[in-house]
Amino acid sequence: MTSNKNRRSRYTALAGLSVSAVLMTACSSSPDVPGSDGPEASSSGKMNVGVLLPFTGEYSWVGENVDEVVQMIINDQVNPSGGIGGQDVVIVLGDEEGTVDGGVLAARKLANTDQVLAFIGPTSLSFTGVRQVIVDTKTPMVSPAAGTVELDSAGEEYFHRAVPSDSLGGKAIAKAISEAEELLEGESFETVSLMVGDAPALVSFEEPIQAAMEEYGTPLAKSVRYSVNRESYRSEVSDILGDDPDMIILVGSPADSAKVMAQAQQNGYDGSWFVTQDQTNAEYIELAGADVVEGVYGLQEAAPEAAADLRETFTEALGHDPDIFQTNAYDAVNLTVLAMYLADKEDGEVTRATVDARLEDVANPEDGDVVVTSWEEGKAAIDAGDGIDYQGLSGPVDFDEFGNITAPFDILQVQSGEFAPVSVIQADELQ
Amino acid sequence: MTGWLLFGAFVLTNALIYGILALGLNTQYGLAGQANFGFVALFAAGAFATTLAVLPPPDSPEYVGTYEIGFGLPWGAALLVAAATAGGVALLMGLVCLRLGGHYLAMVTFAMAQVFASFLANEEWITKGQFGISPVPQPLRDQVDEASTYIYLYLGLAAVVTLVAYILAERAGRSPFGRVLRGIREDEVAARTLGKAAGAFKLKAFVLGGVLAGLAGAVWVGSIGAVHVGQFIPVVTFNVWLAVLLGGVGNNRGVLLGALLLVLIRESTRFLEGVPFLADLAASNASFLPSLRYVIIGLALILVVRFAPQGVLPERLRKRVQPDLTADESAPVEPVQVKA
Amino acid sequence: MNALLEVREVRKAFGGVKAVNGATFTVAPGSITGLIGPNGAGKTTTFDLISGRTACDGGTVQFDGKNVTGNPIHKLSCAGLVRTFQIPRAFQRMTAWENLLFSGTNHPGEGFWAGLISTGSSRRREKEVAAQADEVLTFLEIDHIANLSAGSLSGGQRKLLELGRALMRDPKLIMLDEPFAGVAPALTGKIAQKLVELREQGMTIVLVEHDLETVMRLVDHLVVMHMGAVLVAGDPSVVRTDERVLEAYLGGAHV
Amino acid sequence: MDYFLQTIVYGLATGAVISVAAVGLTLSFGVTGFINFSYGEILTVAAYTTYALTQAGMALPLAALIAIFMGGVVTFLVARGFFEPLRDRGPLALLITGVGVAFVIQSLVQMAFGGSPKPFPLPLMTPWQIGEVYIPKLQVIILVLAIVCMIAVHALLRYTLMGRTMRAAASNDALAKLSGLNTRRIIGGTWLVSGLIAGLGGVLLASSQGNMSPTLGFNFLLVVFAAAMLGGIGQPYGAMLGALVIGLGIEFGAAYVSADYSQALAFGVLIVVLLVRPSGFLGKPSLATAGGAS
Repeated sequence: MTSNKNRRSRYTALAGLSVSAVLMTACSSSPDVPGSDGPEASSSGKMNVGVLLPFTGEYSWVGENVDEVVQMIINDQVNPSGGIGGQDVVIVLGDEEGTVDGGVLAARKLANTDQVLAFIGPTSLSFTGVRQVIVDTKTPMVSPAAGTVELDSAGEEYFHRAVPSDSLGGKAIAKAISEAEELLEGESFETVSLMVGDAPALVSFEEPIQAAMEEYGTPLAKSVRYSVNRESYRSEVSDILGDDPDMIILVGSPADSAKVMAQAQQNGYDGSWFVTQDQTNAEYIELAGADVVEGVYGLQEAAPEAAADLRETFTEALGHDPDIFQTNAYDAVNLTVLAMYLADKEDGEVTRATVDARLEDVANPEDGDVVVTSWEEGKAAIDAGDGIDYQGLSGPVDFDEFGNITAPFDILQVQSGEFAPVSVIQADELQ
Repeated sequence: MTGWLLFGAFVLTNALIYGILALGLNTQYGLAGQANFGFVALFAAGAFATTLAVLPPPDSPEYVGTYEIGFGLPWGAALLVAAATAGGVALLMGLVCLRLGGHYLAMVTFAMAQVFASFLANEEWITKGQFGISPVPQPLRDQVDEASTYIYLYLGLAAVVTLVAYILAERAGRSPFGRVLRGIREDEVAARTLGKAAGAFKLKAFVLGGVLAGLAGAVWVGSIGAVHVGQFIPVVTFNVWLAVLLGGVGNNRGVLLGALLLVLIRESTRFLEGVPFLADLAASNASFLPSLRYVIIGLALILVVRFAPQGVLPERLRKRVQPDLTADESAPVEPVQVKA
Repeated sequence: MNALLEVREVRKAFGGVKAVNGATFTVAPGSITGLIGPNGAGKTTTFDLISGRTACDGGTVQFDGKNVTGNPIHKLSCAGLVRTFQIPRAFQRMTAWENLLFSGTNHPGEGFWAGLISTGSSRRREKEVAAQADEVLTFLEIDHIANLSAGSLSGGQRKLLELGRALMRDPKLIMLDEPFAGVAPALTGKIAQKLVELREQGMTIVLVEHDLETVMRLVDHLVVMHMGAVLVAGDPSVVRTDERVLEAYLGGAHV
Repeated sequence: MDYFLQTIVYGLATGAVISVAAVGLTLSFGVTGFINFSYGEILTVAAYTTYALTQAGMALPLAALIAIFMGGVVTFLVARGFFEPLRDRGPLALLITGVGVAFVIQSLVQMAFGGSPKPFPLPLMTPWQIGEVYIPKLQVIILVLAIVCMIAVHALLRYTLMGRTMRAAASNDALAKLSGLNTRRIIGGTWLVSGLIAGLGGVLLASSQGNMSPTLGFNFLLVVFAAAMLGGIGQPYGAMLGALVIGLGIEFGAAYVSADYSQALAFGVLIVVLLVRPSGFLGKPSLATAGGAS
């Protein structure tokens, strides 16, 4: 027969249990651990690189595209050539599911259990949450996809990306439209409207474009936010067409952009479109249909002339035209592995701190640096004791103090079924 | 080694948060028979209420970012604000659907959660919408310089809140108030015939469930230090349902265990790439293994409902002892039918 | 002595079918009143109208001097008018003991906060209700089923538990919906004897029943319904020989 | 004025796409009496089957037919494998099982085809134009198909033996069993027919959108529920009416109120209907017992 006393004792037991669980785990974290989170991956530790991108959910295609390039460079180039620090580099995938909480858990797993030396990723979708994990675990990141303006000045350490900020991309679009005679095949546009999808990766374009259009003297006629993943955008489209614009800037996911363009064409719209990097590739033309996208303008980070043939060898190695974010992934992975290699050579140990420090040395030009555009060239130059200035597919890849890159932009247009370059906007023109 | 412990501590905190959510849903469904398929809305209400409460006001020196509302309250007050806000949203939700039962109530609450989600996503002056709010000040963060020890400290804080939530839910369940709710769950008409105003009781249970979800929301925001509308999607509701069904409908200790099992199942799938034969299958399609996680969660839902409707720790019968406030239990009751 | 329950011109129609068409009768305090009539006479519907289970289309119900027409079930129950169901509606996944405790009247512990903090008054009331439940168990001689789940009880045991739950309400008037239906003869006698004991203690009882033989011996006052209205009411011995009753039951014996 | 007319046309177009799926749902929900959360995934399966077959070189019409058949088969197998064994466990157990099935199918599609959106192999049709108002040709075809589908289901329920037995099983399963009807076969038949319609709905949805992703069906599910419930469960005409009302609601919401809240508007309609008149426009109260105490 149990009584009041017994019930009360059960509560105290439960309370004791949870408190002791906490104390036990707390005191077990060895006090001598130097500043960073968990033991430093000393040179004897495994050479793990974490790919922190979405592999499920709406944006799982980002993870798939980037992973293909990561495997190509690390498994086909780095490891066969002896790896780093005498070991193979191990790729560990972390599915951030395109959400904040998924990103935090995946980042924690990669940083704590896999002791990764650096993150390839994350995306703008999960950056709000992952930012805290990066700072706590002091793990450097090089994102091939995060254009979010949050990264513009996130911090001096850890944060790097091989994709220009949406604020630069937005400014380039605005410049191209307002100086269309010179940059867009001699066309000219009076009424320009903007459609932005209501999702993390897209909304960060909105303010930069609005501000730049103002600055360049052709303010937007209308700016509309549409909700993503809808079956029908007919009303949003006819709302925008109310001012009968001759140019619509469309910031959206590939699937939604294809729907909007098709439904606009069915609503009698025959003006021009300007899309962001996500849609400026062959995959999008196939998705939306060549006849719908004929004449559409887009932009991509411009590869320097020296890398013109680099794009061919990359396309050959891939076996298909590069998909969305694959060129940026090429640069992000090369920067990371070369920084690891340089850290091993110069500092004698490959740790998060040394890799983070060496990223700038690899990317930014110092006098006497040799320009390199791939792992082989970079490795050879480091072995020969030279400093290196990595330049890749997404431009010269030089970091500012916040880890952002500026890049010249290629403006392209769909001509008879494929994107053809039309003009170039130099990086300094956008300052 | 401490890396694994650290990740373990972080996952345990996540499990405690799902535990508090499971206690909340168990109070609404397990105790009062209200099938709430919009539970994530209450979780979101708690999370955003906490965020706005603890954020330093826009005019204060520590202001960072572009959010528009911040009260700079201490975390203790923020917990109360979260519980009150989520309780308020639960009151609104409960009032609207008192007249419905079974799967119709499930359908209406699911639709209401979607409406609440689009409200949160669109009202950027409150939630910063798709931009999200980060960083959000974490409790006692400045007391600890070491990021890793903070994880253990936070685990302790989460454990304390979970204990409070457990005592709250357990006392409600065992008290005469809980007995009336269980009667209403069994047969509302009979309960009314015996003089109980069923509507008012169901509403109170709904609000208590909301309060618990609000607490979970607060602990959640504290653990991540950021909040974004994209976190509060229907999958969360179904995860909490799985925790309650797996643990044992009607048994608070059972649902806590169910939450732990849920999080362990979910997080263990992050280590699948270690499994040899799966690795080469995954080589062809990078999202092969991660989507396997959702297959496993889906299968778990199906199998639990079909083969273990009672869950791991089924609800106990309250037996008669010599006159004492609560009776102890021994033999489990036969299957608690998951019925309308 | 005025009536405890007065039913005047009560009406209810279901889509054109007049189930109850102006039923009028009274129930004296401390009496057992039987409500009988052939199938379809409107007994159960009248029963539901009085107990608030179904809303009246017209007429009034006066209980304990107050007009309670259209009051919700739980208010009527708190006022002292408690009904049972023909098919007992026990709380399946609770023990018989908890089924009884459930019905405890004005229990502070059922308040949200009082329940959580388990105030002194709540604990005291719980002890009183527990004692009352013990009394009911002993009175109905069903002590042995206290710790069994209601779902596992036999038909007879459930009937007794249903009666027990009503008694826990300290009712002024109990309305029993076919208390003897589907019950073994031995138990019928026992239930009838318990009802008589209750009447001795001053309880007022109304019951709807088909088992005329038991009803005739048990009740003080008989109300016979036919075609939705009260045909005749009075002392069982008088009503028994009333030829209108025979005709109603035998459907017009002589043509 | 044209803007108003144009919004009406678009409302009907959006309604048309919803209606086919709604008719299929109202049939299965009407007879089996529970909310099937995996219904959306059948649309996704049909859309991806069409895509896979056309990628393998098959002509679109044939691929679409096979896809519709696949919809029926998958629905039938899911029902027999997962829903039938829980027949007597009440609608909530079935509802949760449906959620589990939805997770499984959605992830299997993603494992098989990857996450990136796939185009629907149908060239864009130029719209008719009357004055300033554009009438999208494809959606008109879909509307016609929806009407044909609704009439077929109505005829099936009203005039065929199978249809009458379905309605009998719907209104009172026990009674139907007593009168010797093999309810198991009838319920199986219902699943198959509603699966075929869902297959058609999936193909039409993907063709109307022009592309598909693994979450195609799940995102569309709640709108289809709103339509089916608004129209009254088990009523093909009701489902059609409900779909058009929801379609108009979404487009007018987007055009005149605010695009962000148009989806929430459709859910608002569903909530009000369930609270005020759970049996919907044409539904019989008995069939859709809200059952406060159920």
